[in-house]
Amino acid sequence: MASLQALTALGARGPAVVEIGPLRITERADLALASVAARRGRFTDLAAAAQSAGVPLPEAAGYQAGAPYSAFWTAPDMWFVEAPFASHELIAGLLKAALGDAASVTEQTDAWVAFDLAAADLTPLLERLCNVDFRSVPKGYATRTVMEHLGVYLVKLDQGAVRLYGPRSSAQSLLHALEVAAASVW
Amino acid sequence: MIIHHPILGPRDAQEFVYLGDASLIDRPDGMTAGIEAFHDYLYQRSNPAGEHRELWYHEQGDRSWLVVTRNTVTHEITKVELARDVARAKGRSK
Amino acid sequence: MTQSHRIAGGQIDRTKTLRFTFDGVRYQGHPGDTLASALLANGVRLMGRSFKYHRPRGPISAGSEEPNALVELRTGGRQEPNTRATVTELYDGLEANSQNRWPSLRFDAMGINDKLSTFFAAGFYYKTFMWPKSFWEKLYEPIIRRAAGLGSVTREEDPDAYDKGFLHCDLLVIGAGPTGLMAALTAGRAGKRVILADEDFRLGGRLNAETFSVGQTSGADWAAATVAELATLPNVRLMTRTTVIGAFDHGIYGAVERVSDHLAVPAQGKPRQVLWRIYAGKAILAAGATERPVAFENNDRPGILLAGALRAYANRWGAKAGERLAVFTNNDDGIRTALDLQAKGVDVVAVIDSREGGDLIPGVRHLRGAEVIDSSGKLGLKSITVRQANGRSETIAVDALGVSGGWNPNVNIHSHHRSRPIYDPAIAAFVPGQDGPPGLLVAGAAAGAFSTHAALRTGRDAAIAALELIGAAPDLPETEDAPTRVTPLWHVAHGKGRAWIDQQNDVTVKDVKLAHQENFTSVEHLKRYTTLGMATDQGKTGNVIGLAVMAELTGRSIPETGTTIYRPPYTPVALGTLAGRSRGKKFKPFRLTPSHHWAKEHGAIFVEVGNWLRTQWVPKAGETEWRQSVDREVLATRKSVGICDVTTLGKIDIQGTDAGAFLDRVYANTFSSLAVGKCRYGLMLREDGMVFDDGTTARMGTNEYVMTTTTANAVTVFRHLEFCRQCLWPDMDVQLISTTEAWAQFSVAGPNARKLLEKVVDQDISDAAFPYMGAGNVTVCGGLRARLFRISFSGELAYEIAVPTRYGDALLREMLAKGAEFDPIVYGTEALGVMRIEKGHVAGGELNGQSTALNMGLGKMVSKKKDAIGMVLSQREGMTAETGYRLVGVKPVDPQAKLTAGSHFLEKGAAPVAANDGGWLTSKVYSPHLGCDIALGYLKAGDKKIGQRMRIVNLLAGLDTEVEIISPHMFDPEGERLRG
Amino acid sequence: MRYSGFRVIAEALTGHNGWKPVWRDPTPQADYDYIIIGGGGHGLATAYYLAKEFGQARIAVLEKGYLGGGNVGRNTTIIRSNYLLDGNEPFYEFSLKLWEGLEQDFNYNAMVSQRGIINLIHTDAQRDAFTRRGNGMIMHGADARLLSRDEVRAMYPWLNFDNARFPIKGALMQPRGGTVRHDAVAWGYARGADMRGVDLIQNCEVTGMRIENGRIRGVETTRGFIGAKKVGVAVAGSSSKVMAHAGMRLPMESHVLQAFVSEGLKPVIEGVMTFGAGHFYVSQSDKGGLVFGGDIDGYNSYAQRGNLPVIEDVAEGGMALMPAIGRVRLLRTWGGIMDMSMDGSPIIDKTGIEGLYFNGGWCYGGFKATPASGWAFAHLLAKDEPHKTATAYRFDRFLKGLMIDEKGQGAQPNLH
Repeated sequence: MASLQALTALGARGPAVVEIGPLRITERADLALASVAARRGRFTDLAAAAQSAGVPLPEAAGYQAGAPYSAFWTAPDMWFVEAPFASHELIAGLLKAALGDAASVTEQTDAWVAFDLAAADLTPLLERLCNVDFRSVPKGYATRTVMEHLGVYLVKLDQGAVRLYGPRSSAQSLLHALEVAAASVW
Repeated sequence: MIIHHPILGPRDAQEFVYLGDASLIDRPDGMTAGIEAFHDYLYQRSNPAGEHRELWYHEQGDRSWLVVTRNTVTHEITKVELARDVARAKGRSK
Repeated sequence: MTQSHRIAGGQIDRTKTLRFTFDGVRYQGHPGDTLASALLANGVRLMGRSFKYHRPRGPISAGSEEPNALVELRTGGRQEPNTRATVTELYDGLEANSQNRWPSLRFDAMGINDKLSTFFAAGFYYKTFMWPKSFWEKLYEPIIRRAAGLGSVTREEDPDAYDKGFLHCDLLVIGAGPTGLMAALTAGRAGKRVILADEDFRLGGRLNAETFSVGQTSGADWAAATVAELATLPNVRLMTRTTVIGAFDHGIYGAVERVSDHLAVPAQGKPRQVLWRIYAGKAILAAGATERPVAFENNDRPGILLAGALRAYANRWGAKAGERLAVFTNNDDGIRTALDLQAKGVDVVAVIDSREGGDLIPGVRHLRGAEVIDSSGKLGLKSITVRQANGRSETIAVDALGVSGGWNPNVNIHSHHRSRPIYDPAIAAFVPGQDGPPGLLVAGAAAGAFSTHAALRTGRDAAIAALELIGAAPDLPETEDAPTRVTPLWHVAHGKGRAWIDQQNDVTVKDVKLAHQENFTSVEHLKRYTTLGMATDQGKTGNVIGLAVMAELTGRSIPETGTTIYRPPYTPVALGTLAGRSRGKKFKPFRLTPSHHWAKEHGAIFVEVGNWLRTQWVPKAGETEWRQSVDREVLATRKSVGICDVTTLGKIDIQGTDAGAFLDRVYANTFSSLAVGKCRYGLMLREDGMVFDDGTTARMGTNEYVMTTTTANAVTVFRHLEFCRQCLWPDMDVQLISTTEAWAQFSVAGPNARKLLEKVVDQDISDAAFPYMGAGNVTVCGGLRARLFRISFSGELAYEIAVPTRYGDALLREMLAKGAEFDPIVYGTEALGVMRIEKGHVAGGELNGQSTALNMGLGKMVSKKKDAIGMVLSQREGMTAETGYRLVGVKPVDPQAKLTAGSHFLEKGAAPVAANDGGWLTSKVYSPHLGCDIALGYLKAGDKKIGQRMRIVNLLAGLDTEVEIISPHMFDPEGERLRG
Repeated sequence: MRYSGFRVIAEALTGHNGWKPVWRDPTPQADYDYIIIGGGGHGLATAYYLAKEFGQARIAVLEKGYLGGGNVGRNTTIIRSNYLLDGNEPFYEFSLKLWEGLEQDFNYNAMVSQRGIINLIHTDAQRDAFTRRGNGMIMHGADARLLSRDEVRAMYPWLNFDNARFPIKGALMQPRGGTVRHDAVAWGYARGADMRGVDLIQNCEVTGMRIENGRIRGVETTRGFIGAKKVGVAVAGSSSKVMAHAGMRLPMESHVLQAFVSEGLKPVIEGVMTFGAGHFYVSQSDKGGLVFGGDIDGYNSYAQRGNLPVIEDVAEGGMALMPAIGRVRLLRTWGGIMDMSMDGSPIIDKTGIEGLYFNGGWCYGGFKATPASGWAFAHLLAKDEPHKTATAYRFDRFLKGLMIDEKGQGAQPNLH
């Protein structure tokens, strides 16, 4: 698009991949993200528009995967919608066009750093980091929680697969916390 | 403490920010009420030893403001509502 | 040295030998030993000194209730004061030293206190040391302070790491003795999520210290088998070395797992300890009971132990505390000690039973109705004096005495919500009271059910009751079910010597008597006046005795006398554990700006602004003083163009059909009338009428605004807006989302700002196309989406330009490169501050939460034509007085003179006293443009003093400077430059 | 009975048989000229000064539990007068001056120990604010010094200077600040009041107020009705509950503040230290325990106990400042109830009911105020006009917009 070269949240040209014992942390710079909030009294309109545009609007605390759009619930009448960055860098504009005036849409891509965590079972790691009862919550559970003083969104894709969205400016602190906890557990 | 969020279920109170008495919802209309009414609204508190309706904000969560009914002596929580619903029930709108 | 006092049996691994030192002397022990058991096995009884009288002391217990055997464990940064030898797991190479003694443990000069003890009665210090007045701080207190304290703390950083974590379960079982094991087994077999936590490194509790059987095996073997079964259940988590420290609200328990304390140093990357927050649906307190002694004269000598502890050392650790043993008891359990030790081949010379009817042991001399009235032995017990039932005294040579005054249920955690334990005369002890922590049941000895059978039964029943289990429950194995037979004996009335109640703090029966005599008779007064129960053991062995003695003195019953309650933590917790990883640089996470990497490359100096690291200035080669850099940055910006990263300012997207109306309510001034494509300075008040925050807010579309907040208030403003939206005006169509981190935002300021931006912005941004206070979406560098605002904090022609954060670094580099012909510089927060103060813009020092719009000279911004937060209360008389503070500019009359922020205003000739205080300087900088220090300040009626001369004084530095009061708009007051 | 070094020695040599009760346990009389509700530090000090300085008699102190069992018995024992605002500083400086002569005044060693207090500075803005504060203190007759980083380092070389998230850049010091043995303050005032004929009545809870025609007539208690011409209320932690008996709502909320003490240690911290960036403050008692604390738990509570998050926060602050204390153990926590006022400053004022006076809203600053609070309240009770150092502590300051908001947090009690 433009001549400007992007930096990842960790300040590199490309995304980081870190392995500690059985854990693999993959920075996801390839996700576009936007918030979608229903305008007051317009949820029905929004739901209809979203359905025809293929934008899932999951229930509270839920994540719903799709292509190109996946989404997780963040607040009453509000979702974060994600899509591949390569095709959907202009995700806010695309969603606005699709959802019309039934929703308020705001680009969120670069407000966050995304890390995918992978291990056979992430419970031992996550119980050192946050108060989510990871073993009990179902796949597709999405919640905001706190890790090492940082507010993050946690999406449980599977017992061994989690996507974290943390504040972009603290990407280094968050990654460091993950690494240290992993070294402590494994 | 654990607050049973009406939408999200039990959540650690650490995720919330406390404001105070839920009577802060009852803000007078600035175009009709005067200093005395605002003074009573903003400064005077019942501060009961016992059941207390109070405002908590789910800052590290879904950003809902909640009205929590909690006993200030035992800390037992008996009711949790969305503040928005409480405000509407009190006739607040725009 | 050989293990002279090691006897057969026990749960120690004799195939391995561990070496350790105590006070530099080398000893050997075995895996499974504690430091105390190993020292006892080596014939060492003297392990510490008491707090006040420096009395020689050995262990009295074999557990965490230990008041005496406290040592400094490890060395260097790992030196750990006040560590209980009785729960310190032995490891190879362990180093321990005694504490609170000089020059040595055997000869302690402060032992003189013991000789002078009559002068050191309870509370003596409240009655003296008052004359002459200055001597308290100069003489007496320094002596007392030097003598005080137990162990010493290192000055080195603790090298070990600590972790924290969260666990969830249906049932938390606290304590893994017979009660806890049975409760866990019951719940575990039923498929419930169970956590079983025990402070010991071997699960089984008292079963490991006893000889009776459970089912077909020994108690210890039954425990091991049960643990083995529990370990196979995936729904059960066994946590050894884990102390539950407190019951907090709504079923949250704190627990400390000692992951590495049994090792010389933690393994690489592993923590020393972990603080767990356990979220438990239900919990069972199965913490057992603690034996208490009987107070008699000189009952504190090394070699005098609790009877159950003597038994534990023999049965579990194969260690004996002496060669010739006596037992002094008022209950059946004490007899067990004599039995067990006799079976171990120890010479049991006498059982002194204060009761008339205690059981007899064949081959052992029994003295019924007798009491121990004194003991001898300077550094360890040599003999006891017994008063027999017939009144005759007899001295018996023994080197170990087991004392049992009965057992106290460990109710501690049950009273963490301030539930008061209640006295049960049947067992002569306090049991859990009413209104304990909701969801917490108590079972076994902690509930006063002392037999092993009762433990197993109540443990099982508690699990069933807690979880409302139906169906088969585990069978109860056959085991002892002896009744609790105890006849209360709290202290032995005899003679004038001292009989210890609180051994560590040296509180004796005499002290309780003195407290009574002086009318400190309430339990709380007793505790505070004598320091009873305030030592590191929190009175686990002594409190009840002190209470009973007071009851005796007042003639009240024990229930009438009352009891104190217990507070967390159950046992003391290392501060490192409570802090976890949050220390050093990791105390709080860092927030880095989009230009951080560029700035670091260029040697920038950073400053902490909340959790943000911002560029403070960027020194160039040859600049040695910070002022050189800052002055250059200011002058270069005012001369040509400078760029500053302002990403840290809060940004909030506000959308919805009511967005404008909403802003009118939350800002003191009006926003609904703002044209699309324009921005406006907004002033936000708190409801009390004080200024809350400020910033520019732009209208990006009919129903879409972008609000800017200060860096400091980004979070609180957002919270406040949500409050307004949800609680005050719930039907407004407004949606909010923070975008602070989504956009990298740069201020581009200076006469050449537009020319520079024209090199990167794709659209026409001429003054006509993009006038002052314009705002809009643009693209940069060939199509990248961006936002442009023509706003100025510096007084220069200035813009703020924002691109998605990932492109921020590149945009900065592109602007510097493309605009090279204008010699652009990057400036930091210092230059930003200089320029804003030159312009009289308020910021941190002025936005102090104590100031009104009127104080800031912005009173006219508060619209009375609409209802907005803070509008009404801003009109209170005390906030609108003409004599109130007003923002002014200040410069020294002598341009060379220095100003200091925080200095106060005085009229010329006025004395520096509060009555003459005119206000203070809020912010000060050196203005390279004006060539002198300049400042902003709040001055009483300052708006009427412009042009006057006053003084500012800084009494802390002895400065007194004549200044001129000027308009706060010190640079380009007409604003010609920013409209250029 | 007068205490002296001679007396201590004489008693020691004769078996301590001569010590007399430090106070009587009188039966309440039918009526008094003055009833002080609350036998904590402020109530006892009020009674003491009413009798001693204002020549009043027929005084009773009613205490629902035991004397000194309120916040005077559960605080972190710090005294200081390092306040920012004109409404506060003269009062707290008056208090500090009273502390300096207190022990000789009431013949009881409360171990007033002026080992100095330092407030650490971490930012330039903080230095500016402390400079403003220190100048104000001096202008009010108090003492203050601004310390450089090196000066702080010379005092406490083992603080975290080299690896700190928020580096220490200096400190504001008040050398006259320090600590006092808190229980002894209550006992000393109680003993002094008792010696002057004040009836100290324990286990006597006020259950109602008899108010006729806008005038107080006395109080209903668990030990019956007791008449009074004037009633002064000094019941920190129960202010709203007690004043509700008079039908009043107050500008305050009650919150729990936890405090902490470590196991006893050989001396390591000489004075008092506050670490604002970490919400932590600490001193070391004469017995050797580190006494420390931080923020209030933050929610309304009368439970006298707190929760784990604040314990962790405080420990984090401690470890950030003092990385050597990792293996020092927390021995005990406790919770006190703070009546947090709407601007963080107290009230010592008449009420709308004649003869009923109120003293409260001390937030967590009440201990250091004890002498001046007692004196000023006694002044108000005896003379019906405020003491000159307490003129700003009025109920109507909120109506008039004359808040005394040291922290600039506005009408939110848990932020003060």
